[in-house]
Amino acid sequence: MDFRLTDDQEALRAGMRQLLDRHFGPTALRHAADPLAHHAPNAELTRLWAELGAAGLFSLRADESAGGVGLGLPEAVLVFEETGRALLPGPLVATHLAGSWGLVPGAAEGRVVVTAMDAGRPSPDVTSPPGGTAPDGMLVEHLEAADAVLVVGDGEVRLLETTGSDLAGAVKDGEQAGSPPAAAAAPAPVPVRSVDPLSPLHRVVARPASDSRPVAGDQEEGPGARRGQRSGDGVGQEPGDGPEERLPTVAGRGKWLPAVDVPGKWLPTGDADVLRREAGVLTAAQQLGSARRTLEMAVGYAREREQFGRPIGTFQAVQHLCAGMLVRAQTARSAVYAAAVTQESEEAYAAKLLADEAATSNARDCLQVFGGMGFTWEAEVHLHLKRAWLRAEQWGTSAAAEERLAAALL
Amino acid sequence: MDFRLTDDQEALRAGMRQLLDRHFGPTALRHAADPLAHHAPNAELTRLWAELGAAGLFSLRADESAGGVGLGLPEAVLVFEETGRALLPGPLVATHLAGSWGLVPGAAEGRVVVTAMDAGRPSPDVTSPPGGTAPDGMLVEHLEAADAVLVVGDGEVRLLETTGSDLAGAVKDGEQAGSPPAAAAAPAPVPVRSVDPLSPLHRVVARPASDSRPVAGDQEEGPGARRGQRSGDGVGQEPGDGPEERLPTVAGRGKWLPAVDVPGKWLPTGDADVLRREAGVLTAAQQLGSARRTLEMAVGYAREREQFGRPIGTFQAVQHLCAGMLVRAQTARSAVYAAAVTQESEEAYAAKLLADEAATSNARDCLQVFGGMGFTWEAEVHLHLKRAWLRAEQWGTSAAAEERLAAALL
Amino acid sequence: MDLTCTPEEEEFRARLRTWLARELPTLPPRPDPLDWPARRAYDMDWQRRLHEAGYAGLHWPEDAGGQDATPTQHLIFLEETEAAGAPYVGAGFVGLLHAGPTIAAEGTAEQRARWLPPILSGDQVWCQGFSEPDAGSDLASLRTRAVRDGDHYVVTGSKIWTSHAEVADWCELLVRTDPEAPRHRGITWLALPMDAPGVTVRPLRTLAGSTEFAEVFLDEVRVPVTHRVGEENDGWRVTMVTLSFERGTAFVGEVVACRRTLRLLAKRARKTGRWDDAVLRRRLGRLNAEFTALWRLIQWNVSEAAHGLRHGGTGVPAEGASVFKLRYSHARQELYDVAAAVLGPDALDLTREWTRERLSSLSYTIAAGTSQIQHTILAERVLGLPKGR
Amino acid sequence: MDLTCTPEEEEFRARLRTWLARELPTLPPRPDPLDWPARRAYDMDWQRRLHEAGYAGLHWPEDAGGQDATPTQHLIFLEETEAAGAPYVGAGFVGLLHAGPTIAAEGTAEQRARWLPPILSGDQVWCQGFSEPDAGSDLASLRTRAVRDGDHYVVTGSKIWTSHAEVADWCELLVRTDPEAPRHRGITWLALPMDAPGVTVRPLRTLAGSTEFAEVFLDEVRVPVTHRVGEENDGWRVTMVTLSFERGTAFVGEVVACRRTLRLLAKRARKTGRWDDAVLRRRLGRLNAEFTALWRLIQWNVSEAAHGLRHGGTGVPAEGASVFKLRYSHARQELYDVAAAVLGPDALDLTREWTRERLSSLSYTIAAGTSQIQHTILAERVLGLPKGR
Repeated sequence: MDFRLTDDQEALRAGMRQLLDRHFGPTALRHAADPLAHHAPNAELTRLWAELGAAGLFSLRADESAGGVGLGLPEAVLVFEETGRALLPGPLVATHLAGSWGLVPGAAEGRVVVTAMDAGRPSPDVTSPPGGTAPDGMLVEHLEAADAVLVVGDGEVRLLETTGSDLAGAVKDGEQAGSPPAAAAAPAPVPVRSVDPLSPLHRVVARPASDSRPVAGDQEEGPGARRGQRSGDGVGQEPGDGPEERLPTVAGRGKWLPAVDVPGKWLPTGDADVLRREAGVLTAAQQLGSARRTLEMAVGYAREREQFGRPIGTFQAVQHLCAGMLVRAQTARSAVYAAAVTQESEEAYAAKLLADEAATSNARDCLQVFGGMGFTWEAEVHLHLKRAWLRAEQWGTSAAAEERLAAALL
Repeated sequence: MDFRLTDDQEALRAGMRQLLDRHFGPTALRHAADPLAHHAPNAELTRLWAELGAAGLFSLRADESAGGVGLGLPEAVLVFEETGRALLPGPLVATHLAGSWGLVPGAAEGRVVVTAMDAGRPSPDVTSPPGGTAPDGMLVEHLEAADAVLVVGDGEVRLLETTGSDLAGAVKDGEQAGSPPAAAAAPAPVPVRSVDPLSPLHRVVARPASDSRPVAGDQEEGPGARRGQRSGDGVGQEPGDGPEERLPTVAGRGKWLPAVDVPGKWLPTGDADVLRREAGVLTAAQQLGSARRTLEMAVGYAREREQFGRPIGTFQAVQHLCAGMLVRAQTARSAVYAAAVTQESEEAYAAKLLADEAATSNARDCLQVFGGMGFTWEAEVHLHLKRAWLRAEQWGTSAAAEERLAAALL
Repeated sequence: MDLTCTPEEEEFRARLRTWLARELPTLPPRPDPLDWPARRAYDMDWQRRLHEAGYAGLHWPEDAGGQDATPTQHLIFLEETEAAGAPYVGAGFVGLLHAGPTIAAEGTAEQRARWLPPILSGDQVWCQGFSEPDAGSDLASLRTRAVRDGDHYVVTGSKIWTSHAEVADWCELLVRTDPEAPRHRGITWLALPMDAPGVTVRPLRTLAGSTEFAEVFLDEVRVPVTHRVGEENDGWRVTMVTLSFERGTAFVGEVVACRRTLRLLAKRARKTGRWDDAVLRRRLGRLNAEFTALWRLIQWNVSEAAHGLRHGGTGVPAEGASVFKLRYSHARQELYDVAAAVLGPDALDLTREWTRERLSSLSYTIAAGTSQIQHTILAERVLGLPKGR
Repeated sequence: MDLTCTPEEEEFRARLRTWLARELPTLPPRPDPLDWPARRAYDMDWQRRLHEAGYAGLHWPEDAGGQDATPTQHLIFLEETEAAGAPYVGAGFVGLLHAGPTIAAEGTAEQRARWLPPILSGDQVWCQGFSEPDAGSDLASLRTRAVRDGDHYVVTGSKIWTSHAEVADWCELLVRTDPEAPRHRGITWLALPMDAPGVTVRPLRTLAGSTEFAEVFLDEVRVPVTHRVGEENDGWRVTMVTLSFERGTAFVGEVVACRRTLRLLAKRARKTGRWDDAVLRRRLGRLNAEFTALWRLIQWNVSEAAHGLRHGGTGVPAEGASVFKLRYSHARQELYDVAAAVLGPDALDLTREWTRERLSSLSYTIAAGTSQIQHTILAERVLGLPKGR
């Protein structure tokens, strides 16, 4: 047993940090976040993707025989930790999964951008509120830039094509509760003004519940699909939801492609859970990277900033805030790395839960250390907080993780 | 509007503080808590009761025509705050209610000791766990010393006599799940080794559920009694409780006396809620007194105790702990005093919730400030923590209060 | 322990309600939040209406043109206007709550006559130039220099966190006139005309993406010595006088609004089904207790302030103010964290009001004395712990 | 990032399991917790069995009679013995974990030969005399005096928080030998025979009502100079050497036990119906994450310690130790607060084990460096923030 990083792992991490410094350093971040800079985020993402693809970020875990790097989840976690640290934008986790699992041609090389939807439901024995889905629909990041959407459902993985497809036309906010859109004219995804300026979001608007059942039948289904089950334990069952009762489902006019039709590896039933778990661990790794970065920033600022004639880092109140951030980051680190090594479900939930908490709380504490300066747009810290909020909603919320972890005790 | 204390109220509080210094000062407290001192707590309580009765603690709110002091709940709250500060033992709230409402002859004068059982259930719309009752039975303080037990149920108040009665004989812990006691030999209250050395407890052991229904019929009932309803929304309904399913009910061989048979004021249905609310507010006042006392203690210690060549109160870590205690105490104060003045249900729940939190958290923070010294039995601080835990279970838990306060928002 | 209002206070409340019911429907539509001149016009229109109805400068002394109302009346005024959905003080804030009271207390007769009436009538807008990038929590370390040149001060430096700078007529400015004196002793209070040559205003984008604050750059701006309020180098004391005008009423409107938000959150949660999440529901319940207590804390502080004023004191004691600020800052942040839990993923939608409020609530533990500084104030000034080193 | 054990380690584990399965059923019944001599006898019996089986002094160097096991083996040993429900080190604690390693590292050949074997064989019990009433967190301010008188030190003072003092043969004692020297420079380490004239032991009752600690009063106790380990006035360094023996394994057994308790809590909650309380249930879930992470943190620290030892370093770095202690102290207190929520009013029953553990858990944020001090260590020594004043 040696939990420490191997020399190779250390080198991999250092290499990734250098790469990101070059391709998405502080200046690029500031430019990307500048609300007044008229840039073309989709074009920039495409360029970035090619660079990341060339560096192997998306093919990291694909077999060497398939042109991949042949590394494991622990290595991926180290690399994703760096992306979180750099606040690298884009659907990195989805494209990495698509590339490393060989689900979408071109993903491994960064030639296509793949985003994802977590369309899975918590297991039936979990009585808590739905994790990751809202009655109003699901939010998907970077949909406009994406060539394909990985839909990770219950026991199945589907692929939704967006290239040149009907998903392009966006309509206005579909939240007119009184007039549910007719099935024939199911609304296309609706752009949402994202709290994170670097992560554009679309709401994939829900269909009315009465319209949902046909989905199971009128679409081509992969083996092991259990979509019909959703109406039995899904959002629609929540009391008090009466007239607005809706099921989250992809309602764009794009067609559903079961994974089996897609070139590359076909995903049998059980693998949707694996994919979702890996996505959770990689997202946790990004949160960890962010938590460690905001700690660094807070410490750096506390050393330099003077108030009352001395560096604020000499005040215990500031010192102990920083120490608390360190404790959160290192505890999350132990959970995230262990989840990557063991690939166990319980560890993965613990990793996501603790990394979400580390990222959001550290960003808030960093903001507190920065004081008024942290409240300006120019300070990087708010971007970490917003991204941390976003990631906390992706691939399993804290509430869902706590329920799973509680159930695991019995 | 002048929320501040009047001069009379200030004088009342000061008088009470003096009285308690005299009759239950630090030396008496230490003696009462000394596990090696062979004293007779019941006899001591009787003596204390006479003194408190003479001072008007129990008749404070009774009409002057009935020999009482004729003051209101705000004044009672100030006086009870002092009892909490002094860690005065005994069923003060119950005897005060019995005396001020004229429920038990001799209570007002401190000639009899009255304890209480909160046998009410949360309202049916509250889906949370039962507040204040455990499946294993209810805990009653100072039962041995008590002459009577005030049973505050759903819309009714009953009185259980203990003097010279069958309640005296205690049996061993009745928690043999396999062998529920037969109805004919319902167990008497069982002494419990109380975490608070100054508050002896008895568990009033539950009857098997199958045995509970007759209670509604085979006992004399006061008007407005709704005992039968308990089996409809009570503990017995909790899932997973299978073979141990039991209803909390007084199972001693003492007989149930409906309040109407008792000399003094008869309590119609609605008044049980009033009584319970007053009990909650007075208990919150005691918590407040304790919270302010542990703040005082922490500040005093932080001023004196030196480590690393200076008073520990110069360290921000200690300073900010103390400041946090002050914030808790003063916030709770505003809630408790307002509840006493308005006598509104929502305010009462807020008062209990915030005072419970102030008392328990302040005691814990005080312990932290005291360091190792606080961990000794001799330091008064642990007695505050233990009493705060005890009171937090009485007259409405935080969980129940939160549910009520949430429901009130709709 | 009296929470009832006197008959006079009840009458005041009734009269105000009647007036609000009549006046509010006649208000123009709310302006675009990014259109500063329109916002100024809207806020000043409201101030003019208040002035005509006799509600302007409610808490100002009568000899300054105010109503000399008691803190309780002021509380009632703020409670009722917020409950009725009346406009917030907006662009009038600094004039009515900071600069005005300072001039009223420390200004010469001429200065009072010149500056106070237009504040009350809604004709002139003031902004505040206190904070600097390097003088945040430690305000007294400010470095903007003012050098005497004949009957003018020549001012150079920069200020930050100035709201309404774009549309203000005047700025209450703290400058350093004696760099050699101890920190608090070399500061002077000046009234700066915002149209003076050398004044540059640059909008400051906050993390919420909005630009309600600005930076003000001062490049050899000439301010007449007659614009000085109080003595040279006595500006710190002059400013503290203003601050002591606080009577515990500063957050009345906000707490009323938070309690309304809390009820809306509960209703929204009920509607979406998230109400069934006991963790969320009980957080809402706890917040109900929290804001109930905060409301009572305001009443306590107002009572203390009223008592103090009746007996020649000034404003609310440090204890009440710091206790309230600490608890309220935390409660407000928790409120909008809970709002995010109610919204679920929709909390990521920046067009949601609750999401924007969540972002702006982040400043509450920082602005006007960080939570860390408030704790130290309580520990050292209220609890009497020995001064930290 | 390797969490698998080597074949040798797996073999070690298998052998230990076999031995435990055979040995544990033959143990005598557990003694009354208030009967100190019986507890000593029980603990020493267990130590004797370990000794005979070759498990005594697992982490001690071979030349001190130990097994020179790797930190990983030590981790496995502690994990397996706890999981099997074997006795805790008990009265052997100070000898095996503090005094013994100190003597092994700093003692003379004669001292090692005299004191080490009886520790390993379970024949002699040591206690610790470090803390004093006025020297808590600030251990270096200790005042117990030792004055040289010929070939003896004459020791006067008092020690606190000494466990097993009633039944110990020896006490590792820190005394001040040079009151003029800087705090850390005038301290000396002595081995005190507990039966020496002038030694008085008084049980100390903790807030949990138990007497597992004692105060030790020293009234002109004569200790031979030959009982000194290390040089005179070099006791602080000598003691720190002991502390650096920590290899991240200190809390292995406790974390294993906490995880077991957590599962029991869940089962109990399910049985009583409190499982339906989502707030409680999710607290349990969060604690599961917490203790999962703490277990991995132990493995991280042990890995660091093993690496350090392989490369001539000593023990676990300050960062890992303080991070673990802070997080674990808090998690343990939360665990027993949740236990109280599971028990409901029955948490007031002092005969409940979880209630007693709740009380004793209160010391975790205080003993062996308060949480406040741990935060400062991390801030200044690990994060490199400037030293506070």
